[in-house]
Amino acid sequence: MAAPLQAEAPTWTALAPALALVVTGLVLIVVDSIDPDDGSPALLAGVGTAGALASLGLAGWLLAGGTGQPDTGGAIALYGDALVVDGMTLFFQALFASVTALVVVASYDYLYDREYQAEFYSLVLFAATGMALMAAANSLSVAFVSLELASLPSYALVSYLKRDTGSVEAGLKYFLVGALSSAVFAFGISLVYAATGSLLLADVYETLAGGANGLTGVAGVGIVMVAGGFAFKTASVPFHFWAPEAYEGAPAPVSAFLSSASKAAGFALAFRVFVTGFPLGAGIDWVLLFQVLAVVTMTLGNFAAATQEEVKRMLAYSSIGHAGYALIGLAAFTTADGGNVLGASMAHLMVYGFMNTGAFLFVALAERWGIGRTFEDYAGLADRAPLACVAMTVFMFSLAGLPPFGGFFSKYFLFAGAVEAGFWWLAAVGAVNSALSLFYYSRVVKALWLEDATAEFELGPTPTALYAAVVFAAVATVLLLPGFGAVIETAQAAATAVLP
Amino acid sequence: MSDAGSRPRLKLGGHLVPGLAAVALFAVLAAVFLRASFGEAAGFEEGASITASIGYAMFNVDTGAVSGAVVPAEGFVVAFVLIAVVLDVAIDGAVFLAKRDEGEGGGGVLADGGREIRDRLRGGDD
Amino acid sequence: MVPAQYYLVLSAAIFCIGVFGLLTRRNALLFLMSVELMLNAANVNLVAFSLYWGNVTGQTFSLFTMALAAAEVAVGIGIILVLYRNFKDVDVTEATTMRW
Amino acid sequence: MILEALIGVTFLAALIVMLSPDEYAGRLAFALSLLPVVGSLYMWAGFDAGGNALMAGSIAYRTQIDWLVAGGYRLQWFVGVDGISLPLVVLSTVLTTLAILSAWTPIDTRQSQFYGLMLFMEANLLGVFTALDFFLWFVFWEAVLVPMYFLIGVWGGPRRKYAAIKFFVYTNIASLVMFIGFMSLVFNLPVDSFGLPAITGSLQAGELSRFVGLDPAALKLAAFAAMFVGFAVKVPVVPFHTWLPDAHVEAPTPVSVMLAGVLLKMGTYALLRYNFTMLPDVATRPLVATVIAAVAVVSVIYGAMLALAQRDLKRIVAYSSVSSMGYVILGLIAYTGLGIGGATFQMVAHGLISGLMFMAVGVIYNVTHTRMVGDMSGMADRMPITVGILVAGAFGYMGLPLMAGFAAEYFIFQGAFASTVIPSAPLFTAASMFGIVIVAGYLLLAMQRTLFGEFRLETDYEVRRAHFHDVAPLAVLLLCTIALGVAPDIFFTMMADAIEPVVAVVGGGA
Amino acid sequence: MAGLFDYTPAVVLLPFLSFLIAVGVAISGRDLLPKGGAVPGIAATAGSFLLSVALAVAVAGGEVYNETVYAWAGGAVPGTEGLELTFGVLIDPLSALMLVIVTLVALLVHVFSLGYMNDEGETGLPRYYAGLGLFTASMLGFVVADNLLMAFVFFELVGLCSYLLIGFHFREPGPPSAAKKAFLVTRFGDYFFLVGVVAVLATFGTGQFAGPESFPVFAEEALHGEHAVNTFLGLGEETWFTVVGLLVLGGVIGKSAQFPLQTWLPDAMEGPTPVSALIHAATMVAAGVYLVARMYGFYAVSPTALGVIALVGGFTALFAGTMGIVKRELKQVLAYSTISQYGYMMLALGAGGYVAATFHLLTHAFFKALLFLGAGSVIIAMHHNENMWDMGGLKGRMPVTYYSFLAGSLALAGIFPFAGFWSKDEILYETLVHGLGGQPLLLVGYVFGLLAVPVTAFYTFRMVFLTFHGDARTEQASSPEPVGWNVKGPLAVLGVLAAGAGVVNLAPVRVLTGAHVDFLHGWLDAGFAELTVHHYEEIDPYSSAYIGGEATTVLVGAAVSLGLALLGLALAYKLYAVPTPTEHTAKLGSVRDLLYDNYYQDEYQVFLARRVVLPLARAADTFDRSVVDGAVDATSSVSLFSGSRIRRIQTGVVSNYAALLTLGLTVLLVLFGVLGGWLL
Repeated sequence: MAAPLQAEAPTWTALAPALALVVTGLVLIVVDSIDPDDGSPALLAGVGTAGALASLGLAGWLLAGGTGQPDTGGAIALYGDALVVDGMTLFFQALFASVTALVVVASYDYLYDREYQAEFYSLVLFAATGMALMAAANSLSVAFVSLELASLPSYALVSYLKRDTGSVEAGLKYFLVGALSSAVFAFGISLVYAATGSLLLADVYETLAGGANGLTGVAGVGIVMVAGGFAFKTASVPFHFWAPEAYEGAPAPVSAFLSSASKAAGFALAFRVFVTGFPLGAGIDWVLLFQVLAVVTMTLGNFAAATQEEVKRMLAYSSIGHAGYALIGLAAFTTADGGNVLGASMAHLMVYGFMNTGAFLFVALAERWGIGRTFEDYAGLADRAPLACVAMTVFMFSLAGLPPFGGFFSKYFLFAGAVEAGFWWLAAVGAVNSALSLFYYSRVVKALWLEDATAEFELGPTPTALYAAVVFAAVATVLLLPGFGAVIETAQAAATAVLP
Repeated sequence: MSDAGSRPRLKLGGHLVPGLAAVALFAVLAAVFLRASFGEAAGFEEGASITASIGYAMFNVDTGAVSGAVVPAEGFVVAFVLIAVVLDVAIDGAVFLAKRDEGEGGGGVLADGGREIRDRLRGGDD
Repeated sequence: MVPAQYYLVLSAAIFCIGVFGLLTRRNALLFLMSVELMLNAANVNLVAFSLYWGNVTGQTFSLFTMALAAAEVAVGIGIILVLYRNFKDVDVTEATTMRW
Repeated sequence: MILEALIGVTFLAALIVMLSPDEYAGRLAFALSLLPVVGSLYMWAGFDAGGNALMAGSIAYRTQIDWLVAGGYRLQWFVGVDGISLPLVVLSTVLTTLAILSAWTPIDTRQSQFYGLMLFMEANLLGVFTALDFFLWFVFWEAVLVPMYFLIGVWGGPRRKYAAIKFFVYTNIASLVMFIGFMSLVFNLPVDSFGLPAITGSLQAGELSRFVGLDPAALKLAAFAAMFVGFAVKVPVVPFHTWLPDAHVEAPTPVSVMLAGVLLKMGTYALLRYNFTMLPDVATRPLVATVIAAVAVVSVIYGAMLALAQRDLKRIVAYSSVSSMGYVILGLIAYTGLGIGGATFQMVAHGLISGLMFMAVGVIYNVTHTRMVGDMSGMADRMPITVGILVAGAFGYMGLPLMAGFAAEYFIFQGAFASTVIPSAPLFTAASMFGIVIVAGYLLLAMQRTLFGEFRLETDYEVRRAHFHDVAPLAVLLLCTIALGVAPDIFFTMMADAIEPVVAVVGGGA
Repeated sequence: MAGLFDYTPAVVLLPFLSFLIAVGVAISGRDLLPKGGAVPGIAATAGSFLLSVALAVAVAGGEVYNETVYAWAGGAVPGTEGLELTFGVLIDPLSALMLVIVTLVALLVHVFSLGYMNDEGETGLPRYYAGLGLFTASMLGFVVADNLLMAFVFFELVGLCSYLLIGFHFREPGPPSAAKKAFLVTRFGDYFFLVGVVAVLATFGTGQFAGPESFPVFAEEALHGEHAVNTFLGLGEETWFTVVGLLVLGGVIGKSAQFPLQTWLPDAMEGPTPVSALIHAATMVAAGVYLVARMYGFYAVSPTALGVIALVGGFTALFAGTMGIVKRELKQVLAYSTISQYGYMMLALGAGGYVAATFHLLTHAFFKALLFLGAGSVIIAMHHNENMWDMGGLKGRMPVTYYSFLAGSLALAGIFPFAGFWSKDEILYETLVHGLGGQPLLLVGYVFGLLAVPVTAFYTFRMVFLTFHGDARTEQASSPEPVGWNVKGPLAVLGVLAAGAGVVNLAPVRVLTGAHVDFLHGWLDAGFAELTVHHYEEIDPYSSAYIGGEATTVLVGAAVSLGLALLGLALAYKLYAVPTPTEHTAKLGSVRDLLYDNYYQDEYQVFLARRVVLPLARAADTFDRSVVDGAVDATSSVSLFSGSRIRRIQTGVVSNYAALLTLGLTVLLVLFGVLGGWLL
C-alpha cells in the first residue's frame, strides 16, 4: 500500500480534491477575463473537465491510500475541528467530482451557441466546491456556509437560459424555496447553539448526550429545523416543492447536476450532522423522523411520477422517489449495525449519481436534437439512435432496480439493511414503490423501443461530447454491478468509521 | 392616475389565510420555548474585549500568547475563507443574471423606479 | 439579566412575522425582505445565547449569516430582474407555466 | 469451471448475435446455441453428485469464490448442480436451441436483436438453475425479466405492450415480496454468507432467533408465506395466474415456448429449493398443507375449466400450463419420494410437451395466420406431418402412458395419494386427477374442430406443408417426450436421489 | 420349452415393429410397401399367432411364466423402497387363452382388411395398418401384463388406437366426433381406473397379479389379519377393498361399454368395419372383462363389488338388447348386441361364474367377429350402404357369407348345438345356482339375463331375415358386388369356430354324464395356485343350491333358455321372413322412438357436456377475466389514479409551496414535540 499521504505532506493536503475544484473555478474566471466574449468554449470546458478529473483523481488516490481510514490513524480534523477528512468525505468528493466532470463534458455541446459559457462553468465548479466542503464539514457553521456556497450558484445555473420562461420560473421558485429553507436552517442552527452553546458537532454531541437538562424542547425544534434544511437540499418532502419545476425548467445538464451531486451533498451533510452531531436519545428520536420523511418522500415521488406526460418531469419526480430510498440510510439507523445501512445508502447514492446523471444527459441529448419532451415525441427513437437508447434503457432499468445493472444491488442492499434493522415494513413500502417505479420507467423504454415513430424527423449531427458522456455513464452503471464490491465495501467501512 | 395610487396602503383581503400557517408555527415555537428552563447566564469575563475575541476567533489565533482577557470561541477561519468564495460567486451570478444583453433595450428604468415601463406595458392602473 | 426565554420568544416572533410576510405578499421583492427578516431572527438567537454561554461563537457566526444574507439578496435581485424581463411583472404567483 | 464456461459462452454468444447482421442472425444464433447444449450434455454425462445440494449433498461442478463483503455478509459466486437442477439445465439449453430454430420463419424484423435477447435469457436461466448463493440467484432471477419484456413487447401480437408491462410489473412485485420474506429469515440466522446450503443447515438446526416481535415459528410461517406468494406468481398458481394467458397469446411462438417451457419452472424450482427444502416444518403443518393442496387442486380443475372455454388455441395451451403446474404443487406438498420426484419430473416433462404444443400451434399460425378455433378446420388434410405431431403432443399432454406427461403425473398421483402430510390426501389426489378428463375434453374438442373434418380456412392464405426446419424441432421434442415416457429413469433416479434427504427430514413414506 | 418363454415379449414387439414400418412409410409419403403396409402387418400378426399357440401348448404342459422384463421407473428410488414400478410378462392359462384369441382374430381382420380396404381403393393405407399394428401390440401388451400399472398403461394405449382407427376417415365430419366421443367416455372410465390403480399400489405396495407377493393374495391375507395393509380415509379393510374394486370397475365399465358408459360404442361404428370387428367386438371391448378376470382373486373377497358387477352386467344385457330391436343399420344392431353380450359376461363374473365368463368371452369373440366380418362383406356388396331396409334376398347371391353369417347368428342367439348356447346357458346356470344359494340379488340378475335371451334371438334373426331373406328391395341388392377370397376365407374359418367352439366346455354334459368334457374348466384350473378356479370358488362368498338335485337344475335351465331363444326366433321368422317385410316396430309407437333413441342416453350426455360443462367453463372464464384479472388491473388503475391526484398538489404557485412547507414543518414539530415529550 502506498504510504499514506499525510505521513509526510502537511495535513491540509487532505483537502486537495476541494482545493482542486476551487482553483479550477478561479482559473475559469481568469480565462474569462482574458477573452471575455467566450472566444474558445473548448478551452473553458477543457479546463473545467481537467479540474474535475484532477479532483476525482486526488480523491480516489487519497481514498485508495487509506487517508482518514481507521487503519491509518483515523479521521483528520483540520482548522480547529471545523473540517474533517475521512472515508466518507473522500467517497462523496469522488462522487461530486465524477458527476461534475460528466456535466461539464455534456455542457460543452449543450451550450454550443450560448454566450456567458465561462460563467456557467465557473458556477458549476464553485457549486461543486461547496458540495465537497459540505462533505468535509464538521461544524454547523461550515455546514451552513458550504450549503449556501453549493446553493447560490445553483440558483443562477437553473435560470441560466435568461430568455426562456421555463428556466426563469424554475430559477425563481428554486430560489424562493431555497431562501426560505436556508432561513429555516439558520434558525435551526441558532436553536441548537442555544441548547448546546457550541457549533462543533463533537461538542454538540457531548452536551446533548449528557442530557440537555430542560433544553430538550429547544434542541428538538432546532434538530427538526436543521433536518428541514437538509430536506430542502435533498428534495425530500415537505421541502421538495421546488424540485419538479426546477429540474424540468433548468437546462438538462444543470438538472443532472442538481439531482445527482447536490442531492448527494445534502445526504453527506445529513449523515455527518445527524450521526456525529445528534445522539439518538437527545430529546428527539430522529430515526423515526427520517422514517416518516422516507416513506412520504418515496410514495409521493413514485406515485406522482407514474402519470406524467413529460419525460423530464417524470425524471424529476423519480429523483424525489430515490431521495426517499436514500433516506432509508438514516431511517433504519440503529447504533448497533447502523454502519451497514448507512454504507448501503452511500453506495446507492453513488450508483444513483451515475444513472440519474446519465438519464438527464440523455434528455439533454434529446433536447439538443430538438426532439420534444413528451413520451409520444420519444416514440421510435431506437431506430435512429440505437446506442443512446440502449444507454437510456440501462439507466431506466437500473433506476428501477433490475439486474444486470448497477441500480439492482444498491437498492436491494438498502432494503436488506432496512430488514436487518428490523424495519421490514419500510422495505415493504420501498418494494411497492420500486415496483410502481418499474411501471413508469418502462413507459420510457416502451416509447423508445416498442412504439413506432409518429413523425418523420432527422436528428442532425450527433453531439460527440454529450454522446460520450451519456455512453460513459451507461458503461459505469453496468460496470457497477460486478464492481459493486469495491463501492459497498469502502462505503460501509467509511460509514462504520463515522459512528461516534 | 390619482396620487392615492402612490400612497402605501395596508393590503387586506382574502389572501391573508395562508398567514395562519405562520401564526400556528409561532404558537408551537412559543409553546416550546416558554417551557424551556434556562439556568443563569454565564456572561462574559470582565474587561475582555469582545471585538478582539471575535477577531481571534475569526482567524483561529492561538490566544495563549495574547495579553488581556479573551472570551473563548471556536475557530471560524474555514467559514471566513468560504464566505469570501460565496460572496465572489454571488457577485458573479448576480452580474451574469442582471447584465442586459444587446437585444433588450428597456430605456431609462433607473429614474422612475420602472413605473413608466410598467404603465406602457400594463396600461396604467396599479 | 433578562431570562433567556424572552430572547427565544422574540426571535420566534420575528421568524414567524417573516414567514407571515412571505406567505401573504405576492411581490418577489417583499419575499426577499421577509427572508431577510427570518435570517435576522436567527441572529438574535445567536447573539443572545452567545452571552448566555459566554463564548463569542454565536456572535462570530451571526456575522457570517449577515454576509450570507447579503449574498443571497444579490442573487435574488438578479433572478427577480430576469423574472421581470420575461414575465413583465414581479408577482410570484404569475409564473405558473409549469405545474402538476 | 464448466459452469462458468457455459454461462459465459452463452452471454458471449448473445453479444455476438446481437451485433451480427439480421440476415445471418438466425443461423448464427442456432449454431452458437448448440454450444450450451453440448456443454450441458457433457455435464450430464460426467454428473456424479449425490444427495441434495442444499442439504450437505455433494454438488457437481461446484465453484465458490468470494465476490464481495457487504454488511457483514459474504456474497459469493457460488454455482453448482445437483440432481434437481441438472435436468432443468439440460431442458433450458435444448429448448432454447429448438425455440431459436422455430423462430426462423415467424421472426422477420430486427432478427439479430431477437436472437441476442433469446441467448441472453438463456444465460440468465442457466444462472437461475445453477446459482447456490441467494443474491447471485436473485440477480439471475430478476435479470430474466428484462429480455422477456422486450421479446414480448417488440415482436408480440396486437396487445403486446399491455401484456409485456403486466408480466413485467406483476412478476417484479412478486419477487420483491419474496425478497423481503427471505431477508427477514437470513438476518436472524448466525450465517455469514448468503449461501443456500449454509442457510438451510442453520435453519434445520433451529438457530433462528426472534425478530421484530415474532418468535421463530411465527417468523418462519411469515417468511414461508411471503416466499410462497412470491413464487406462486411465477408458477403460476390460480389466484396469481392472470398474466400468463395475456403474455402467451401476445408473445411470438418461440418466446411462448421459452415462457411455458422454462420460465414457469423457475417458480416451481424455487418453491422446491426455498420453501420445501428450507422450511419443511412449516410446509408440513396440517393447516398450511391443506391450503397448499387446496390451491393445487383448484389450479388444476379451474385452469382446465378455463381452457375449455377458450376460442384461441394458444390460450388453451396457456391455461393448460396453469393446470399442469397445479399438479407440480400437489406433488411438492405431498412430501413423499414419488411426490416431489414426480413434481420435479413434471417440470421437465411439461417443459418438453408444452414447448411442443406451442411450436406446433405456431407452425400452423405461420401458415394460416389465425389461431382461432372457429376460423379453420381440416388442417390434417393439408399439413399431415405437423398435425400428426400436434396430435401426438396433445395426447402426451393428456397423460397418455409411455409419454413423459403420464410418467410425471402418475408419480405425483402415487406420491400424493399415500402422503402423510396432506390431510385426507386421497380425496385431494382423486379430485386433482379428474383434471386428466377435462384436459382430454378440451384438447380433443379443439383438435376435432381445427384439425379434422373437411378443409376450411377463413383467412385466405395458401396452406402447404411446413418447412423442414419448422417440423424438425417438433420431431425432436416428440422423441424426447416419448424417450422420457418410456424410460423416466433417465432423469428420475437422479432427481429422486436429490430429493431423498428432503423427504427424509419429514420422514415421508414412499 | 423353457427357452420359449424368453421370447414372449416378441409377441408384443412383432406387431409394434409392423407399426413402426408402417409409420415410416406413412411419413416418407412414398408407396414403398405393396398393399400399403398390409404385408408387414399380416406377417407380424401371423408370427404372434404362432408364438401364442406355442405358448398355449407350453401352458397346457403345466408351465407358467411370470418375469419382470423392464424396470420402468424407480428401481433404485430410495423414496419408494416399497414400490417397484416395472413391466413384466405373465403367461398363465387365462392369458395364454386370451393371447390365442386376440392374435387369431387380429390375423383374420388383417387379411379381411386386404379385401375391405385395399380392394375398395382406400387412401392413406399405411396409416390404417400402422393403427392396426399399434393396436394389436397394445392389446397383446395388455393381455400379458403382470401388474396393474402395466395393465393401465396398455389399457390407455388401446384407447388411443381406437381413437385413431375410428377417426381414420378424418375428412368426413362423422368419424372424428365419434372418435372424440369414444376416447372421452372411455377416458372418463379410465379416470376411476387410474384412481383404483394408485389406490391398489398405495394400499398393497405392489400391483402384481400373480405370485405369493400379488395384491389379491395380500388382500385375502389382510382380511384374515395376516398381512398389514394401509387403508385410507379411515375405512376398514373390507370397505376399502370394495371401494378400490369399484374404482377399477369404473375403467372396466368405460372400456367394455357397460351401462352408463356405453353410448360411445354405437358411434364407434363410424370406423371401418374390420376395425369394428377387431376392436369393438373381439378384443378391446373384452379388455374390461379380461381385467376383472385377471384380478378375480381381489374381487372375490369383496361380495358387494361382485354384486354390483352382476347387477350392472345383467341390466346392461337386457337394456342393450331392447335397443337392438329397432335399429335400421346392420352394424348398429351388432354394436348393441356386443354391449348386451358383454353384459352377460359381467353378470357371469359377478355371479362367481369365472369359467362361464371366460368361456362366453371365447365364443363371443369368434361369432361376433364373424358377424362383423359378414356385415363387412355385405357392406362391400352393397357399396357401403348399411341400411337393412335396402337389402334383402342376398341369400342366393352370397352363399358363403350367408351360411357363415347364419352360423354366427345361431351362436349369438344361443340355439342348441352352436357355441353361443353352451356359454350363455352356463352363465345363466351359474347365476341361478348361486342365486338360489342365498343371494337374492343374483336372482334379479338371472331374470334380467333370461329376459334378454328372447330379445337377443329376436333382433338377431330380424337382422338375418331382413338382410338375406325375402326379395331384393333395391337394385343394388339384386346385383351385389362379388367379394374375393380374402373376405370369404376369414368368414369360413370363423364360421367353423362359431359352430364348434361350444365343444370346448360342455358343462351340462359333464353334469349329466359325468364325462370330463369341460376342458376349459380344467384348463383354467392349472397355473399359479392363487389364480386357479377352485381357489376362486373357495374364497368367493357364493354357495350353490339346486332345485331338486344338480342334474335337474341343469336340464330345467337349459330347456328354459333354449325355449325362450326359439320363441324369439319364431317371432322374428313370423314377422320378417316374408318376401316384403314391413316396419313392424312402428306398431310399438312411442316406445319405438324411446328405444330408437337409446332411452335418450346420448342426448343427456350431450346435454351434460354442452349445456352444463361448457357454460360452467364460460362462466369460470368470465369470472376469471372480470374478477381475478380485474383485481390486478384495479390495483394498477387505483395507483395511477392516486398518482394523478398527488400530482395536483404541485399547483405551480410559489406561495402555496411556502404555505405547505410551513404547514409541513409545523406538523413535524407538533408530532415530534408530543413524541419527545417537550411540547404538551
